[in-house]
Amino acid sequence: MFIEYSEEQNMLRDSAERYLRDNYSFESRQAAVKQARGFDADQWQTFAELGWLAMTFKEESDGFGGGALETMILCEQFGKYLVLEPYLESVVLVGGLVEAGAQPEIKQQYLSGLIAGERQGAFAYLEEGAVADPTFVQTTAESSADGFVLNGKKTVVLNGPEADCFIVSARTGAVGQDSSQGISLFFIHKDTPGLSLTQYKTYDGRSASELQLENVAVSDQALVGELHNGFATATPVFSRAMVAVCAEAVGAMDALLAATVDYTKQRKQFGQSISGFQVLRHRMVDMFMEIELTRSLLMATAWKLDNHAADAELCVAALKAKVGKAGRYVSHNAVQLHGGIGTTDEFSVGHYFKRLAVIGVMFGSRDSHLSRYSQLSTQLSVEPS
Amino acid sequence: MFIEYSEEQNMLRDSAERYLRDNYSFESRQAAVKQARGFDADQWQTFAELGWLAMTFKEESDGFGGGALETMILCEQFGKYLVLEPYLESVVLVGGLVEAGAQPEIKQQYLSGLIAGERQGAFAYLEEGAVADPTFVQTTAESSADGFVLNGKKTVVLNGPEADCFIVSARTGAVGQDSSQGISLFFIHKDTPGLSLTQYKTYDGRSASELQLENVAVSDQALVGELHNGFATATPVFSRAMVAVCAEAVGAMDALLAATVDYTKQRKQFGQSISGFQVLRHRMVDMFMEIELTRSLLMATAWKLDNHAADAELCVAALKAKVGKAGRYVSHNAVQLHGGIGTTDEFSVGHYFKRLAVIGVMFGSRDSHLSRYSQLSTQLSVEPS
Amino acid sequence: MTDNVFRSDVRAFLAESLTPDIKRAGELMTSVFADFDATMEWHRILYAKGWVAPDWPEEYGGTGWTLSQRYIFQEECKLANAPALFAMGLQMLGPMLIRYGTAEQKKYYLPRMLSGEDVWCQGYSEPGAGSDLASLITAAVRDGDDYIINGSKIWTSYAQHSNKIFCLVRTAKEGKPQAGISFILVDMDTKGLSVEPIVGLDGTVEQCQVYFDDVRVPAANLVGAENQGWDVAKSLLEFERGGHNFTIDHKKQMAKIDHQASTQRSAGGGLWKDNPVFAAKVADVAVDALALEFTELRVKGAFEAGGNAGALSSLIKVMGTEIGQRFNELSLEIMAEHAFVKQLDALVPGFEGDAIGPSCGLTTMAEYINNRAATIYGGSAEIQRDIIAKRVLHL
Amino acid sequence: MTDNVFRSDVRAFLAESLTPDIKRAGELMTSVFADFDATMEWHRILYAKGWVAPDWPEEYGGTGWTLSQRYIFQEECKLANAPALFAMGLQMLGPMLIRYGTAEQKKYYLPRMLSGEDVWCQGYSEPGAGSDLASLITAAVRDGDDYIINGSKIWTSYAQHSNKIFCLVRTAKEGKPQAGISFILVDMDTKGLSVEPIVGLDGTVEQCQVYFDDVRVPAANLVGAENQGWDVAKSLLEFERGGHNFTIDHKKQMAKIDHQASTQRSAGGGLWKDNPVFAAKVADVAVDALALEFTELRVKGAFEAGGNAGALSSLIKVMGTEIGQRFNELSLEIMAEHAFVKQLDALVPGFEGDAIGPSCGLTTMAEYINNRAATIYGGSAEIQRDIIAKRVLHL
Repeated sequence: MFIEYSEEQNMLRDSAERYLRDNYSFESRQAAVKQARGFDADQWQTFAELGWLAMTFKEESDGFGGGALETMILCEQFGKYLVLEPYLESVVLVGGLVEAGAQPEIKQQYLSGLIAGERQGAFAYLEEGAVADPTFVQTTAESSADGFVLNGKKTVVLNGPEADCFIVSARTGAVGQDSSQGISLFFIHKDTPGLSLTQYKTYDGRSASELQLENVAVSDQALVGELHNGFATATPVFSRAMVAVCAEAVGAMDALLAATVDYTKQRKQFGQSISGFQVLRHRMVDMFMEIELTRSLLMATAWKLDNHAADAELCVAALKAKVGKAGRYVSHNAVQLHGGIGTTDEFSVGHYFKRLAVIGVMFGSRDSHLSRYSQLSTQLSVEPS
Repeated sequence: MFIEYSEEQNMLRDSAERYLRDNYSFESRQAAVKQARGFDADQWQTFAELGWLAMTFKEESDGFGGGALETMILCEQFGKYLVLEPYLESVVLVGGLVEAGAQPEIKQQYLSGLIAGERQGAFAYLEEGAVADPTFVQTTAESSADGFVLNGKKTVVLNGPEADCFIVSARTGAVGQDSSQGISLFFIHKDTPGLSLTQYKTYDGRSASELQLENVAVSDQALVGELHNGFATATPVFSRAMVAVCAEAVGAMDALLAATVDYTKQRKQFGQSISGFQVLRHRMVDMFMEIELTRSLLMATAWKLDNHAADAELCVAALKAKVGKAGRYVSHNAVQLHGGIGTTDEFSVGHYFKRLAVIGVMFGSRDSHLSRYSQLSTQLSVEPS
Repeated sequence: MTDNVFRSDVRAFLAESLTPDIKRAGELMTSVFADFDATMEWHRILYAKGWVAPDWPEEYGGTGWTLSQRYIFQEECKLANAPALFAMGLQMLGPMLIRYGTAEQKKYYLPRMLSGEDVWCQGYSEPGAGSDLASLITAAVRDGDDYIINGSKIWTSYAQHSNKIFCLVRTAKEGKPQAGISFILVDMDTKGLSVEPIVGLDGTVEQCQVYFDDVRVPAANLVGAENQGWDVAKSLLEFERGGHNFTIDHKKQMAKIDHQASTQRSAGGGLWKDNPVFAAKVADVAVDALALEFTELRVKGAFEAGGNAGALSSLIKVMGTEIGQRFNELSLEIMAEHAFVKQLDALVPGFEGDAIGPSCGLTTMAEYINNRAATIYGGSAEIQRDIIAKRVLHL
Repeated sequence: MTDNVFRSDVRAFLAESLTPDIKRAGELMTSVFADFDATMEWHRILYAKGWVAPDWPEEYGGTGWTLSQRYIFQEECKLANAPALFAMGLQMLGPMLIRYGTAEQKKYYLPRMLSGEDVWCQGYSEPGAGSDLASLITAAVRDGDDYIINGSKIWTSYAQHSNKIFCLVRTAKEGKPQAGISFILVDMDTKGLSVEPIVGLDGTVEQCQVYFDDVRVPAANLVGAENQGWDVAKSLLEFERGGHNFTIDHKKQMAKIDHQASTQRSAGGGLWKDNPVFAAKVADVAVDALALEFTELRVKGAFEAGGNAGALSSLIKVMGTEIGQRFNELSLEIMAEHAFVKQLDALVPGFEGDAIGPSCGLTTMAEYINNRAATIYGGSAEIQRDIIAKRVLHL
């Protein structure tokens, strides 16, 4: 390493940047937030037409064969423009899981719809009281004559209200030494009898739901990945999802720093621009440094994932931990330096702050990733670059 | 609470402050550092004459009956003037242990000498590779016909080169569930056959030694405190010692902040006093706040120890942890704001910094005290004040 | 009466007077403000008891309690989850009127303030005058026996619920900016005055912008002399006030975290309370909170001894808000995805549906979000540090 | 030659050429400087090999290596514990002379610099001119073909070992402070020049103060034109330099901590490496170090692509030094009382006695102490942030 972007990658970034700048204003975004749906279906259709949704699927899946770098490139722009549409949930998570592990019948029936933006997905992997531990699964899937019967309750299923299909983690075997053993993943259509939703909005302007499963019967074809070992399929998808949210965080932090620099230059107090106050200047420098360090980790991690580097997972842990710290530092100070208006619904600053708050704790806290980093780094040392 | 000082306590503080200000210049202190001995014997004698060494001993031991508050009052001034003399080692630790646990014969023979400043003591409780864990004791004391025979090696025995007598921790029994079980304390005169020293100086201008024990035979009278349970005697003495070093730290931090405020007002760069730079001003404010928070903890802890409050030990842990953080923050920034001269032997700033570095890790790291705080706080909640 | 007896009396009163809904409003506070209706109900209960303004002199309706008793009352109210009374009248305007108001003003306004008949909001900040309050431009021009006010005030808490507003307005442009400011009382019903709510990041409205379009106010509503308003206002922004008291709030935050950590699972399957890294972080904040508690006691001690502890007062504001924010961050770490759920209806006392997720996480995100403002309002953390640098360290 | 082959060649050379004492000097470095004698011995070995100045153009004695090879060489030298060469000649003055020196100056000085015959120190800072270097007052007054210099320079590293000094001196008082500064070469043996060592906090001498009392220097020793010295000096302080490279240093610090944590017991009896709170703190710093490593690679990538990465260079200096200091603090936490022991003799290569305490703690306190200066010299952390604010964020 280090990364050189291909011409296609540069084009992807430029075109995403240009499209969003011209067509995804904060005002229209806020209008979408206020709708029942929670995102703009026309935008989503355009994303599909621009090829963004297909970008990271294999060519045999009718995708463009992109990898973590392409995920990163898109999500960074999504972060910068506070894009609401469920790229993470429907494409990265459910799309990724379906492509990686769904049975042929399901894959054939659903994947093209997900890629085309015609269908939406949601990944139901969390349970109440244990959101930090996706291996805490009390939902059960009992083997039946022609498949499985699921019972249980999933919590905070992001994009749940919009989803046509869910992937649900459920316990099919005993807890093993590795706590992720005995868990399987199932593809379930939203109309399946026994499935019910409680919908709500989230603080960052999206929608989510609780998911109840009462004797939900599915066929053998619903199994995603190996029986008892759903995490073998989920783990790389989670890694990709972490790159996605971390890229989003970097885009959001870039936007916040730019807004803060701009605002402090304009805002006058005590007869001068407040950017003249050294304490505020240095604060913005520290924001800048946190962002650039995070960006370096992000780029390297995406590159290493695409290149199957031995230390790729170590870098994912480092990246997610760093985003937890940097996101907090940058967003807290962006709000602080904006003063009152940073705390209002009317200005974008606070919305970036809320999205970063969400990303910071999603998929595990900063500390859990530091701990994973420690464990992994005793197993291998970072490869010479 | 909160503390009101008695007239005696106010006098003690004022007289200590006055004496040291008039008689303990940084220059004379540095001259003493450069001597073989490592402290000024005349000063020590004067401290004894002023009654400082007797201050915290019981009246039946010919002391003045003071407690943790008196220890705090004296040590705060010692910290402010970077006093080298071994008050901590000889009076707080060895004096405290002898008074609390030595056999009558030893007590009678030695305590008055320690209090009068005629004899010096050193507490040898650490072993190599395990300085964070004083219960890691491989030195053995085997029972013999008329007492004990000790073998082993003690490390970083502060004030060792000056000591007439040592208190040595040694294993007399097996490691119990509580890791401090099976450890006993012994009073040993420096001339005892089999005892040998390797002397050296420490970075903070004091002296210390390694202590070898080869078949050192002592009588039953040498036992300090209970057999196998020396920590029952040592623990309250360690608590007092932590108040002592934390008070010293507060005094040192006060001196550093005053010096830094003063220096930044005088030092001119870019055509103005550097105290005009907002970043430096706020840094000094943060130093001030760390110091005052630490001072509050210090005063409360000393008061609670003297009043046998249920949460006194909890406060000791909080205090030592806080000193670890505050000492680092204040000393690092004092050096930083002084620039080059803060890194030289010639100015006092760097010597306060070194002393705070030592205090910060002495008697356990910040983290170990935070962990102790967690454990204790689940056992009791802080008493209503 | 000993302090302990007094404490028992307060506890007994609270146990009997706090209705479930009022208490629930206190529990569900996600900022310094509680549900308005519940708060006013509580205000009226305290008024009936004669305990609505403990800090006022007895002759104006105060309780005559010692400083220590006032601390105890405050503590016990918070511990019992009584909602904080809306402070702009009782805490802010009241003392200023008592000191600077005319006999008529005191006679008219103070009783209405005590009873809750008048609800006051504060018109200080303007869009262009935040930290630099003295640069305000909302102007009051004398016209016969009236002033005519034009301009706008912002960050006016609960203006939508208030019927009165006290304002700083510019009555002269000459000299130092502070010199031309007057303090005036305005009826919110006056023609030309309009209120526009500001939606906060949590989706609720606590702040407003208030517009003045030729608002005519009797000159008799001036508090203090014309152009002396800065002194009136400053009397309450005084450095020497020992009003900040964060300990009980911190203890409640700590108790909430303890509860969350005892019920929620951390990565790897154990409870958060058994995660040593998390425990160390909690201890780190708890130690600072303990140090602040003892600092508050030092201040209280100084006040009781008749002195003041100016330097420590500003420290307490800065550290108290920053420690509070650190507790919020720890809560968010535990509740994580559970905290994403936005259910504003469940935050209103009297809600009877089923809330989503663990009840201990209901307020987590809103508290985290709203408490960012704690280091901005009432003199930002940066302004406070400027003040300490100047007044304490003499830099 | 591929980079891997080159790396092997370098490794082979280092394995064969680094004597135990030279290597030991590298291991025992407690600041950016190693033992002077061992360093000069290593200098001469590299000179004999032709590898003493890889960054210089080949015509002046450089190696003609690619940027990548130069990085590899630097990395391998550090990993093999080769002492860092004294940089004032090779890294600082050399490139300036190559760019601004006369033909005579280059011909005379460069070979002596390469061979180690001349050891240069740098006379920039003055007691009254630290961060604000342009306010320097040491004056050079023209007198016939000479200048007569009066004044004093401070923080002159290893002046006690040097025979030459390059200085910034004031030759005019008019105009902007930068405008009247000249760059001049001075022989340390010149009459009137004296050196006073400054004892550092660890008890060793690395810095000096240099006094000039009517020191007469030929005008031919000027580098660049009179009053153009600021430009000469600035050419090496340029924002765009990508010279900082902290990764190997951080990895060595990390390896040291791993070793300490694997041998020393923490409170409660286990090894430090098994203490989860400590592990989390180490991981926190390690993650930042990893992020900085990738940032250095971004800069390297930009340089290789012929661009520059000015903004990131200043970031690297600030973060590199601060991360290094955090590693020092972690080491001190482990070694604790063992780090108190001052045994300067054991820090000199060739020491044959028994050192006190675990050998992994021998350098801990001196490193911790000395590395505080890393955020002071070469543009303090505060000045660096001022620079980033201005040049990168355009504030």
